[in-house]
Amino acid sequence: MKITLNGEPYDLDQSLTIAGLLERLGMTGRPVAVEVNRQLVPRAEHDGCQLAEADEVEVVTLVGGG
Amino acid sequence: MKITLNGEPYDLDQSLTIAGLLERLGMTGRPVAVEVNRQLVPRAEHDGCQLAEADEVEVVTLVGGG
Amino acid sequence: MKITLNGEPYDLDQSLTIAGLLERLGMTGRPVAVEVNRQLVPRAEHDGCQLAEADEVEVVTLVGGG
Amino acid sequence: MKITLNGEPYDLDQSLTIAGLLERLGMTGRPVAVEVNRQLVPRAEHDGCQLAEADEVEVVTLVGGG
Amino acid sequence: MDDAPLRIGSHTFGSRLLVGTGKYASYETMQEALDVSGSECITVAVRRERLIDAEGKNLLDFIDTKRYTILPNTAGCFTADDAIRVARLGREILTQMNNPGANWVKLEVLGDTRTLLPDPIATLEATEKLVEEGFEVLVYTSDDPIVAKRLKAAGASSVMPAGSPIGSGQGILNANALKICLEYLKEDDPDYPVIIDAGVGAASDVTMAMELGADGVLLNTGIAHAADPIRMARAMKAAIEAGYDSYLSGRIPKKLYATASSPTEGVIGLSKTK
Amino acid sequence: MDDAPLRIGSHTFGSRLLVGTGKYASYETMQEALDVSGSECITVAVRRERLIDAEGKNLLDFIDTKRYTILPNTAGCFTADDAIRVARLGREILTQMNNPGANWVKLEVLGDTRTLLPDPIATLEATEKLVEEGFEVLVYTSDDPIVAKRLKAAGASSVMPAGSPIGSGQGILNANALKICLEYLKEDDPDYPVIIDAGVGAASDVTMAMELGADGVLLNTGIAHAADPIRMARAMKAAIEAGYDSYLSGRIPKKLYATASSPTEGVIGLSKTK
Amino acid sequence: MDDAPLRIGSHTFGSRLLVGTGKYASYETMQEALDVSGSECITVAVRRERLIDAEGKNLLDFIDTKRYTILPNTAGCFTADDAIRVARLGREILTQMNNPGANWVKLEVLGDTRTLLPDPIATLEATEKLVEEGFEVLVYTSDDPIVAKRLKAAGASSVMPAGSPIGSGQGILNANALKICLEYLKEDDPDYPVIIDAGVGAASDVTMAMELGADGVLLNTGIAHAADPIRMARAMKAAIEAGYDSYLSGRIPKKLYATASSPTEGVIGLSKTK
Amino acid sequence: MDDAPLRIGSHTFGSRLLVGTGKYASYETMQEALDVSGSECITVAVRRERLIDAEGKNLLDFIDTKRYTILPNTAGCFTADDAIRVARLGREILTQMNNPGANWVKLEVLGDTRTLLPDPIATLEATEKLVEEGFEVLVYTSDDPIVAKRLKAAGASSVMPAGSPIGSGQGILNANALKICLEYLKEDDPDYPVIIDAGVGAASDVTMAMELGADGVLLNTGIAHAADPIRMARAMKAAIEAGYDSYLSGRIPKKLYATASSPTEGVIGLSKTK
Repeated sequence: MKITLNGEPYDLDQSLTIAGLLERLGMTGRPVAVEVNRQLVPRAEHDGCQLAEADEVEVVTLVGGG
Repeated sequence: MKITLNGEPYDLDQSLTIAGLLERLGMTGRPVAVEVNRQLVPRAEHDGCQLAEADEVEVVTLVGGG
Repeated sequence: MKITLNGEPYDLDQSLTIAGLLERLGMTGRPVAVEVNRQLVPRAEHDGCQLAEADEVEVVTLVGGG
Repeated sequence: MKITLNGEPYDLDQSLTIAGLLERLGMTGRPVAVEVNRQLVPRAEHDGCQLAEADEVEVVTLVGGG
Repeated sequence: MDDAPLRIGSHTFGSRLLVGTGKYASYETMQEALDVSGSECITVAVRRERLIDAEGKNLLDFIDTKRYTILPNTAGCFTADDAIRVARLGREILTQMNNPGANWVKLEVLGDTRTLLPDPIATLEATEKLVEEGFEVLVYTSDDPIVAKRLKAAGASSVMPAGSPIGSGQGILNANALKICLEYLKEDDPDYPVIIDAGVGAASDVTMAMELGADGVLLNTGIAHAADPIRMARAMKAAIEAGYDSYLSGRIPKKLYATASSPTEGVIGLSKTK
Repeated sequence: MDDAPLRIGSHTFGSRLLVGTGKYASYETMQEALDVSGSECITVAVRRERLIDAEGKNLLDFIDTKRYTILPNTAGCFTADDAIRVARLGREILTQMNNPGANWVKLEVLGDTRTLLPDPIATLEATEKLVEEGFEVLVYTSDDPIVAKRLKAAGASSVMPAGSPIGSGQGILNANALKICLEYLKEDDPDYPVIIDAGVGAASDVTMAMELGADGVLLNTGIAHAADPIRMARAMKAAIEAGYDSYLSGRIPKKLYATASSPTEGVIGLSKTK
Repeated sequence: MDDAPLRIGSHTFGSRLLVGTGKYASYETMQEALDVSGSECITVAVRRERLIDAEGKNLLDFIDTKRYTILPNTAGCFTADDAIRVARLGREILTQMNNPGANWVKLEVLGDTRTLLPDPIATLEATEKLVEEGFEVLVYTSDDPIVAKRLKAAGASSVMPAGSPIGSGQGILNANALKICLEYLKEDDPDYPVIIDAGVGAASDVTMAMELGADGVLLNTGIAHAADPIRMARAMKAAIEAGYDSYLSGRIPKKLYATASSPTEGVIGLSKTK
Repeated sequence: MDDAPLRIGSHTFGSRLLVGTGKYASYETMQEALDVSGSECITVAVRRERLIDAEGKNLLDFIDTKRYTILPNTAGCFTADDAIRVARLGREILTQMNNPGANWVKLEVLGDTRTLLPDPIATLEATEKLVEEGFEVLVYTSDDPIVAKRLKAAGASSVMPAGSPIGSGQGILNANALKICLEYLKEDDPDYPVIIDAGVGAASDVTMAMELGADGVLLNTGIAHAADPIRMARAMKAAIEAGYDSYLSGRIPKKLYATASSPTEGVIGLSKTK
């Protein structure tokens, strides 16, 4: 299954939830926010939210800025 | 018949066209523009445009400005 | 004997030293400087310096300034 | 005979007047002013003024300036 | 020297000074000031005809409409709709007068009665609609560069940023902002006309505006309320020419100090200098 | 309009612009720039005659000495004595030329070779001596008001404060100081001529100087080193006229904001305004 | 002396300095600069997580989130929709972190990638929507007073006009415009917080901003890119305090010149003065 | 951070703020303002003792002469001779008081009673004589760089150029001139102390003076005549620190516009930007 992750093509051998994706990315528990197809998915829904083919996923964090 | 002329109540003993009104105002041939109920009425239509009860008429000209 | 003290005429019934004048003015021990005829007379010389007729004496202190 | 002319050593095979010097320099009639030993010598005195050994002569004119 | 005319939309003028007709002590003074200013384009307001005293003096009796291109403005409007109504009324009158100004308007949509500062949002909306109706729109705006950029994109024939608030006499308050406005409006389009409108108090304000690279200046109060409006009109005429030439001449750079104007060599034998 | 001439000592000029003759790319360019500037008074330096190449081009071959009053300067002098020597030499040459400039001098006594800023103490000393010798002294100085006051008291025919350092192109750096200079120099003597000398970079600097109430401006580098000296000369001519008229016209006061240029009454029935 | 805290929406701070976290040479330098600045509120950007090197240093490892209220910004957004998405993402992260900054946002909607100047129209649109979603909106805008007025009317918790373009170091370019902004935003509502955001280059810029009557200053580049960011952070801390006190102290009026600081009477008998 | 003390002649101070003691509404207010200002050096005038009411309040009863180094000034003098007399009188009094200020003087020789501007010629003369008599001379002067240079050459322990006229509240009117003063006074002698004296109205003036590279600021009216002198004293204390640090920190350069404070890469997938 192919999704777009932070603008890059990304392959999933199996369907995953957002929580699963973050675990696979080693980001579990990190302060990140996730958007799927331009809609924010709150942390509480990460377990329940199954990713689908061609989903556009954004995983963002806070960086230095002014 | 009562109209509003430049914001003031104005009595017409008889129904008039815009051309008639301007004549009565002594403004025939003067460089003025006329609005009836917020719609511009071009000079060419002044003869044909009959004023109606409660019409809001504006007769404007050019003045000094910056 | 007449002297000028801080620009005003001033009478001395007897000849005085600068020290004597300061005592009479109730300024003994006050932080003041004295000029006689535009010459500074240091504190150490106040006892020895006898005032003469028509001397111009200035007794000055420090005041607020910027 | 040696003089200093405009800061440079200058040889005169014979004694000259200022007028003679200017002629030799091809400056007769040119708008110039002459100083000998830091003293201005007016045009009227150029014929009469004989240059002496070691004189410091300045021949100046007008140039662009602001 | 090549003195390019000022081109705005379909209009061309020899003078780069645009002047208002308001606030003069008398029509006679206005008439003479307009003449002395050398301007070929004057702006006027649209107002209700006085119904009584209709025989009284009228601005138009004092303006040679063959000589001047009249630029009707929407002064006094605070919404896009009102400005559009006034623009149409102005066009109607100038059409009757066969004045070349019938196809354009100086658009002002103000945000506040106290300061008379422009409302960028309503101004942009009115610009779009008036351009659709075929007006050549000369739009009064603040010195905000992004607003200026969007007004040009909306089809304005000229963007006219304020140097400072109308009638304030503060001149050019933010040269930096105007430079960015000019950079935006003229990149890839160097002939796009930018007029500095409002705020001028003295001739030096006009000269400075032109030295920034503006194509012209529009002003009214600076002349009309000067103690001697006629002489100030002459001052403004010269100030426009001075600034236009100064900009084109390529000024010297600024330095902390000094380079000699007179040659440093060839000085007579001097006492030792420092 | 009454356009008073500029009077300095025994000299009277129609133009209030005084220009230098240094730093031009060619004599031909200088000649045209002087012509276009409208100036009637030009300043020159005194330097050693070139002894070789004495046939070479000479400044005087390019100056119509019937048209221009020549103002010899003491540029390059750093002591009072040297300035006095140079003043005498200049007078001698102009006397031979029968130029009206033979009775005056632009006095510069500089304090430092790097910045070319004037030395107030040596300048005052030289002024006193040259006035004694019968010179009409036009004295270049800083914008220090007390120095300006003392130079006038010493008999200077004109005090010429700098707007900014020679050739810096910074224009008027301290309008406040120049206002006090003008107040000192003109109180009880309104016709005393005050010329702003040096620092001018662009036309607006000249206009501002005149708007402060100066009687004229002297400049050189601003024209000579502009990319287009001829056009800049024209700019400076207009800038002088603009500033002179602007000062005499009585400008409007400055306000935080805005008064309407168009009438606020008589507006058509509008949507509710803010 | 009464030192009122800075109140913005539901937030209260002892320091009136808000600082950014970008452009530092190292996180360690940033950490120390934040500490020295005395600021209690720091702004951060929202960006894609680095997926490789995910173990690399992270900003949040260098910020004591118990000490600082974090203000997420929408830097890099050029449309209202994008800014809203980014605002929601920032809120989501801060909610997870239990940081008090979870309920607000520094809204930036830019009009151009080159100058990073704000787009007033898109900014107003985004403000309305984010206020509807319950955000406390601190909105970055130009110094256009009418835009500032409309942003407050749209519900912004604080309007933050720029002193000059982001990172330009130009300081306060138009004090007149900011004074009108303050007059609009604070009339009938003197406690409404106005923050000057962007353009600060040196400490004096901060002091001047506060002397205009601003409630605080937000800056980043001025500290982060100074040669010595730590010392500049200390400078900015002092500059805020200086400007706040100076504004409240009621400064003396400006005069052309001089009144004596020392008494004029009681001077000793002097030589005749002038 | 290294905070170098201020060294002037034989004196060393932790604070770079020097304050006057004149023009306060009451001695009590003065006392508190001096305390809050953090200054360690205060200047006083020399005047005739009041002969009647000799028991009245005296300045010295309100000054802790153990805490403050007193700097006697020659305010009110218009000739070199008078200034020298007053300097000697001040020294005599401070000698009696065993105050470290007995060996120095703030020299003011004024050129005019109305503007209180310094007379450069008389000031230079008095400086030479007082230095001969062993005084450490801190000399008040205008911002004329050549005069500043000559005063240092005459042996002044510190040259103190005015930012603007005494009590005018105009702040720094000519930063360009002060930069040249600093260049002259500090070249080959970077530790030579330069104090900006007079003209300060608000805290930002002090910060700007320090950002030019001055070693300290002397002021009086700005605090004494503020509506709240105590708070203004605190403002000035912070302003000195802000300006000192800001100068040493190496500020960012000024640009026409903008560089991003937040990273431009890593932005989420956005709508197409302009």
